[in-house]
Amino acid sequence: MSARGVVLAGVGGQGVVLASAVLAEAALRSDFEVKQSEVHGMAQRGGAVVSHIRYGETVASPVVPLASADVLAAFEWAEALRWMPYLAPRGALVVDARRIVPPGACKDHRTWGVPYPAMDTATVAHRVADVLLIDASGIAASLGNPKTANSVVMGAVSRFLDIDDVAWEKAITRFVPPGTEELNIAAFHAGQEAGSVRPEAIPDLGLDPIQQRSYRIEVDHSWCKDCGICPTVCPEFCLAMDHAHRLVVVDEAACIGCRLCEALCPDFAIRISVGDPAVVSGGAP
Amino acid sequence: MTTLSIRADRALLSGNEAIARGAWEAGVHVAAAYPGTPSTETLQALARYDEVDSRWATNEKVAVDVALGASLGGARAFAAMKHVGLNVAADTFMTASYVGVGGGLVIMVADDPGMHSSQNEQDTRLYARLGLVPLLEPSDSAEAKDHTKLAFDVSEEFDTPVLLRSTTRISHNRGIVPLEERREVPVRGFRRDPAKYVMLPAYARGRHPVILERLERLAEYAGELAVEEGTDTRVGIVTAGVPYQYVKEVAPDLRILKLGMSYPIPIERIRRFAETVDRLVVVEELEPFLEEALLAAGLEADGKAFFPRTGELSPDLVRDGLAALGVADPRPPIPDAPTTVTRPPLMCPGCPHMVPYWSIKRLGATVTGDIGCYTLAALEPLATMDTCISMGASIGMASGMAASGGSDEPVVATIGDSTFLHGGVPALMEAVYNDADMTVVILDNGTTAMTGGQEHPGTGTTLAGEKARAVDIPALCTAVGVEDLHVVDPYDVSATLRAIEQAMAYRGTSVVITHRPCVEAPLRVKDRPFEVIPDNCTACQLCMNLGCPAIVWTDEVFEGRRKVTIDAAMCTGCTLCAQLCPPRAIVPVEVHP
Amino acid sequence: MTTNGRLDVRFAGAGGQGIVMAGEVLAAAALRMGRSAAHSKAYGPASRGGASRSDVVVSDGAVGFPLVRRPNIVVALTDEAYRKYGHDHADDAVVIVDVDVAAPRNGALVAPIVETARRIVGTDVASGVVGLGVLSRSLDVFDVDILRGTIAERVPAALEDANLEAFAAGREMVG
Amino acid sequence: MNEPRLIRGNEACALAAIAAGCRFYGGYPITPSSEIAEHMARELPEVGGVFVQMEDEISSLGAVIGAAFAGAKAMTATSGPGFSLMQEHIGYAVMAEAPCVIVDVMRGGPSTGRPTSPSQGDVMQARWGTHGDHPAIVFAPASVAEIFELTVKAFVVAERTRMPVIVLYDEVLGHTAETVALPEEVTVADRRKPEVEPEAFLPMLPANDGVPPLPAFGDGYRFHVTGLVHDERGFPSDDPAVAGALLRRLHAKVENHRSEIVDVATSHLDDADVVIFAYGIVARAAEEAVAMARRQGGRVGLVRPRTLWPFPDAEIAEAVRGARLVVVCEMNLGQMLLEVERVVAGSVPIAAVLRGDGEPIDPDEILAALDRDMEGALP
Amino acid sequence: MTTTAQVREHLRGWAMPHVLCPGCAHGIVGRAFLSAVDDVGIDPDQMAVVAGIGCSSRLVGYLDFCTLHATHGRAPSFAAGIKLARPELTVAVFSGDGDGLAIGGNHLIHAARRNIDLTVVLFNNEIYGMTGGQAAPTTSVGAIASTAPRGSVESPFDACKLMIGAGATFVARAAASEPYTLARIFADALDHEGLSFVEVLSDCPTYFGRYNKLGSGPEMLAAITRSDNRIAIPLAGKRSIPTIDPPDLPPGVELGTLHREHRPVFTGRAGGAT
Repeated sequence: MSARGVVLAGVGGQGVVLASAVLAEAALRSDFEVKQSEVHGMAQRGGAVVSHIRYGETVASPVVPLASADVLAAFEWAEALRWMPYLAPRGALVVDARRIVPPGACKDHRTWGVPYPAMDTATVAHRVADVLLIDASGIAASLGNPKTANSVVMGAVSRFLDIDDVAWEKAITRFVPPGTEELNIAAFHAGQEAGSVRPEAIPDLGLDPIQQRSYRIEVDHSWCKDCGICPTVCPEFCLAMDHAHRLVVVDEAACIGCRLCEALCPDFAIRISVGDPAVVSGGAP
Repeated sequence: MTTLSIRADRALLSGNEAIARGAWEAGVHVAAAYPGTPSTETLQALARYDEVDSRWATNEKVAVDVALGASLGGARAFAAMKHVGLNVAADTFMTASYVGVGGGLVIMVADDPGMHSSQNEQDTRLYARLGLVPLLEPSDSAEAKDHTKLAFDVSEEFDTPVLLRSTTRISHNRGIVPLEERREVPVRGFRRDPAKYVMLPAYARGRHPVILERLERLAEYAGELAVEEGTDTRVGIVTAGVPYQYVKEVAPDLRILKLGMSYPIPIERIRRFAETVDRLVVVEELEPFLEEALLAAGLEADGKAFFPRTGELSPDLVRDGLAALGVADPRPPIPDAPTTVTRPPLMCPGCPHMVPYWSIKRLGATVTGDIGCYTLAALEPLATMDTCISMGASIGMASGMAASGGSDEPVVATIGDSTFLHGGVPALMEAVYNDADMTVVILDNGTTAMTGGQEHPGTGTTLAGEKARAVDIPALCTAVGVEDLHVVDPYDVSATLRAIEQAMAYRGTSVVITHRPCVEAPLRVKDRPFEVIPDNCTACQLCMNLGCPAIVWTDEVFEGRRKVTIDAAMCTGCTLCAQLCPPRAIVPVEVHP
Repeated sequence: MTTNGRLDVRFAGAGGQGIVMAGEVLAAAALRMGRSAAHSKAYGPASRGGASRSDVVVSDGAVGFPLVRRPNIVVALTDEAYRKYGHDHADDAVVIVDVDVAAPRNGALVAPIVETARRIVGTDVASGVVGLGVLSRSLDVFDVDILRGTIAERVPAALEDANLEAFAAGREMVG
Repeated sequence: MNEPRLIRGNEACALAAIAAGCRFYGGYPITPSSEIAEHMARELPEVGGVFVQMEDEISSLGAVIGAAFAGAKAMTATSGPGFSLMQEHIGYAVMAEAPCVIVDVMRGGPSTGRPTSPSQGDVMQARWGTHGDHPAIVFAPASVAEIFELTVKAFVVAERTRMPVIVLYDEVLGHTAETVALPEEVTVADRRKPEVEPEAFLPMLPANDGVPPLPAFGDGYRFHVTGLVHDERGFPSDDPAVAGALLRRLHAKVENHRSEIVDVATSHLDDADVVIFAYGIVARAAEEAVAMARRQGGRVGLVRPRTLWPFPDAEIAEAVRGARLVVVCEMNLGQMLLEVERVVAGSVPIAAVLRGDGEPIDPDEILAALDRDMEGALP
Repeated sequence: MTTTAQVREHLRGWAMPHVLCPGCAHGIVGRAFLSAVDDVGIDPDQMAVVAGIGCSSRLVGYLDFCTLHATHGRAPSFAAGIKLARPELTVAVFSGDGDGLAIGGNHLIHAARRNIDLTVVLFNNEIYGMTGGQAAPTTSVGAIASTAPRGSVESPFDACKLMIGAGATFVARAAASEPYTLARIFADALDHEGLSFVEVLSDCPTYFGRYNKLGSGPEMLAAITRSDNRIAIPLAGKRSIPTIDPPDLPPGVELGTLHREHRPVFTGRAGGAT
């Protein structure tokens, strides 16, 4: 048998590394050669985290080659899409039907990347044999601890791997926090039983594009005393003090019309008005 | 169903753990390091063995100094660092090559091809050539342990420090490692030998020929260490380290010469291998180190024409190269990845670095940054860092930036406590000495957070967890002559903003120390979380400017903007967003009895 | 008694002996008799126990100076009040004193006024009314019916008869 | 006229105020004025007015001024120590031109002094008590009937001039009941309201008599009231020209209404060799003294200002013309004496009967003084 | 929160800019107040605002209502007169901490005791601003003022406790840094029948900020927010590590509506209380 490849993907803090340790341990206990590879450092801090596990009679590369993972297990929807290229044609995709929208995609005006993708299994269904969109977080929560969602996902993953339950359970017992062993094993089995949910059943995050207006920022300089308060409250950094400590509008286009500057102007000097319509922000596609 | 028993004589270890295990089995006595991804866990793993005096040093140079001293004292000694750390240690390293060793001296350096968490992807093999020091290069965890043990023996046999080069894919790859017992090696004791250990020019001149002669013997040894595999002679691959695994993965039958020691390069051994194959190809990450050596030696070899010089290799890139060489199947067409959201790393919820940067952004400054978690402040939404070069560089650069007169805004250097002690102190002395008009913000979170929370001389704890004298950073600043010194709680938005504003206004070198423990280490901070009262939220999203990952959108819209919510599981209760929220929509979660 | 159409009357006594009412009754009665009157009294601490006074000026025409200067009539109910307010009277004044007064001037009419009030009404407060009775009998200036009517108006209904009896008792003391 | 009845001075004051249209009383209890408050507390609500007992005299006058701007005719009453406390707001009322009436029932002082004794020690304070260079309007009734009359007049003058008007009398008058026949109706006056639309309204733009029209808060005119020097918009100004003009106008408007304000009573002046100057309760003793002197054949007359401030210079000068002696009688150690001296300016010798012991001046005392100071004044 | 355009309708534009210093948050408070007046729907012709003497009190001159800039500390009495004489008016009082609590303390507590239907706004900036930075009854112990050059040694008033004790039927404390909350609380206070008292934590960068090195407007506003107990308490109690001293945090204050009751309102009229 050639080496099996599993890619686990999620967001820093979701327990991807722990889950991959469990899988590697379970494979080791099944007397397989195992290699597991992950990237530490910056990526762990709320960023995308991925771990590759390869096991079999012999394993050379610790990294799963593209289009060769037997299973891609994602703890979050956007991460499933990110690592799709690793999944073998007709491989199995296991996804927790939850969305973690990165802060960068949450600002209505100042996104620093691509917006959050719509949850739609149709976009990937044609390239995989099985799409298991499971409500792992919901299941974990119903079991009493939302943090066991990764065990639920691994339970679902186990349906596609040749590692027996005893090895899994021992591996889980070894790695999960003391006291949560039973709960995680229960979550694991719940994952084995979990049925696929339809994306339509997942509550919408309201990520539809928002029709943004543009705003005009008028400063009545004859009233303004250049106190410097408004630049500290403008969430979009539209206002600043220049080197002579005078108030200047530096980025009117970024104004979201929140009117904090108005509300916190002690001099009644700032007026925000709605400008030309129909500027669409970088919301969702 | 049968119960499989796990054998006690093997374990699933990361490369770093395997190296530590190897050093322990080799009987190492003293180990010193400065944390740096991807090398950090090595010393932490070694610290679990009581037989070893493992310690954090203030920086890599000090770590190598310590290790060299231990070695000359006759003990087996080990130092670990990331690739850029060797730049810091280079001064000692270069001359250590001349003096040789007492007990075995191994310097583990972890490269980061692909720059997963580094500011460059320099190739440490070049340092081996520069220092005329042998370099071993394992290709997986098991080999990492073996090479480490070997390195100590080589060190003592050839009277040389030995570089052990890892990469991210070795250090952070787990594989099965057979476990052996520790071999106790007696400490030989220091043997006075000024001609060998005191590198006055006269003595040093005598050592250089010795080193060159040593190198010749080592090259021969390297040849013996190389392993030949495979039957397909259409192409002969010369490789080392993790690329070997990729070649084996893609084309298991090809003729391969896997080097264990990639410097000095066993040219003669390769020349013999070349005669057994149609075409000689080098598969190596980063620099064409071997390739150029082969060409210089008159061997026809290919390499970088087929494999990229930048970034890390992968099975797929190796396949692409071999396919181009006609010895492997091209990879199947891979459909484009669906478009997905970018997810850059973030500061942690409750990170005490958020507000200092938020404040600097508010006040406007040219910011020379440094290496640490806070480097994330270069990204949106804080986007407050203009330069980031190397450990401790921020302060000196700020001094230079101020001297240039090229910044029309105040010049601010930001640096973490660990980085400050690593490389910032001399620069601060320079700035004060030359009266640089600048502000240094020392982000003191009581740990080396970026690499996972290591102790340092300012934390009051050693690597072994014992209580230690802690550097008094404010007193240190005062001692070097800082007169405008502010110590603030970065959880106090107002105080932080004020202190930084005052420091910026000061003419001369001012220092602001923001003082709050990291939320992750050494203790995990988790207090009563805060929540958003939706009715009060006006969706200004000001809170999002902190870059706190616990703050996310909801589907509720206010005047065309989305309101926010706080992930209670992530929220540490730091209060920062509540302090910033103008409508007072963010309040502590009520505790229900 | 020389009056020039003006009569200065002083009631002197202790707080609670009803001298203010006596003065007011007298002033009101004078008004009813077609004359003018002014009433003044001591205020403040003096009115709460100790010696006090209640002064009435009765005039055929408009009252000029509204304060009692040298009384033509003095009704003194205690020794202390007599010594404080009662001695500085006109030479030909009518002086009526209670038996409590130790050294009244010669010719003063001495009567058990307070004791009579206590006996008839039960308290000292009707002493002023008894004094009014003595006064009305000593000096034929005031219409007795008008005085009676004014007393009846001014005292609480329940005490009307007792006060009128006290007034009558006062009158009876004058032989 | 109503049937005459016995009315005490303080009661007459309260009755007059209500008759004059006063519908707001704010006060603080103090002897010997408290009966005014007590009467107002009983009676004001019966006529739809408001009574409030404030925490002190400062706030009492504050409330009165507030009520004045809310459109009410308003008053307060007090005595010496309370009058001292009110000085701050008397000045405010002058500056902000708040029509209101302040009654000071004088008692012995300084300080707590003799609370239940009469005095005329506040006459200069009534003129100069509050700081700054300000006009004052002060009436001094001499009988219960005059308390009624002049209290009504105080309201009239206050409304016409937008000034705080002070009614000064002493403890004796306040507490003495006299036979008074109250008028069936009294002449009242209402403040002048603006004739322009709110948009064109300048709150401190005076009419010809120097008095700006005054709408009430809530009438639709939104305006600012301040104790600071202000311009015609009612808004603070630092302009010396504005300050100077304002101060002059404040004085001028009183001067413009002088004929309505100044009121001097005289008797037996035609052939008087001696003119007695007296006011308040002392004038009653003086009247008696004049009568006694005349009975003895003395040619003595009386001038009795019912308006103390503005001081009736012309009237006094006229009254003493031809006299050989002026005798100033007052229950202080010579406050109005100074004014008489100023007006007489050395043309006639001045003698004085002054008393500061808290006892009223007796007619005999005046008579004795005439004897002493002017040999031959009495045959 | 109403827009500037709407708020400016309630200003005497011709008198602007106002006299307050740069960074003085009193203007924010005034704005929130105007916003509340608008929200509650008060007819500007029927609104009267009375002030004492001091920086905060100067603000009323710019409000296009019937406004009365009274004497030092006495505003509540003027306001009482206005309200009692003309009950249909909505009457508010602007007062500073020195104005309201020192010289005017007596008036304030008695207004509360009587429960006259007034809305009293007390601007607390811990100092006498108009007169040049002297210590006020609210100055914190240790804080520097021109008459407390070595730091104030007197205990400051807790104005809200004082007013609750005095019988105010609506007592709230809010911060100038929180205009929305402020406007909400003002609206509640204006709606409340009886004496409502709102203490607003404001700033004085010119004196208090300068003397005590608290920065200028932005920093002082942020400090106000930080002093809210909902923030100050979690901050003070936050876990630290042994080698890093727990930050020395000043004690916080309670914000929000602190007291509410219904009690008969004083009208001074026949039939008395409502």
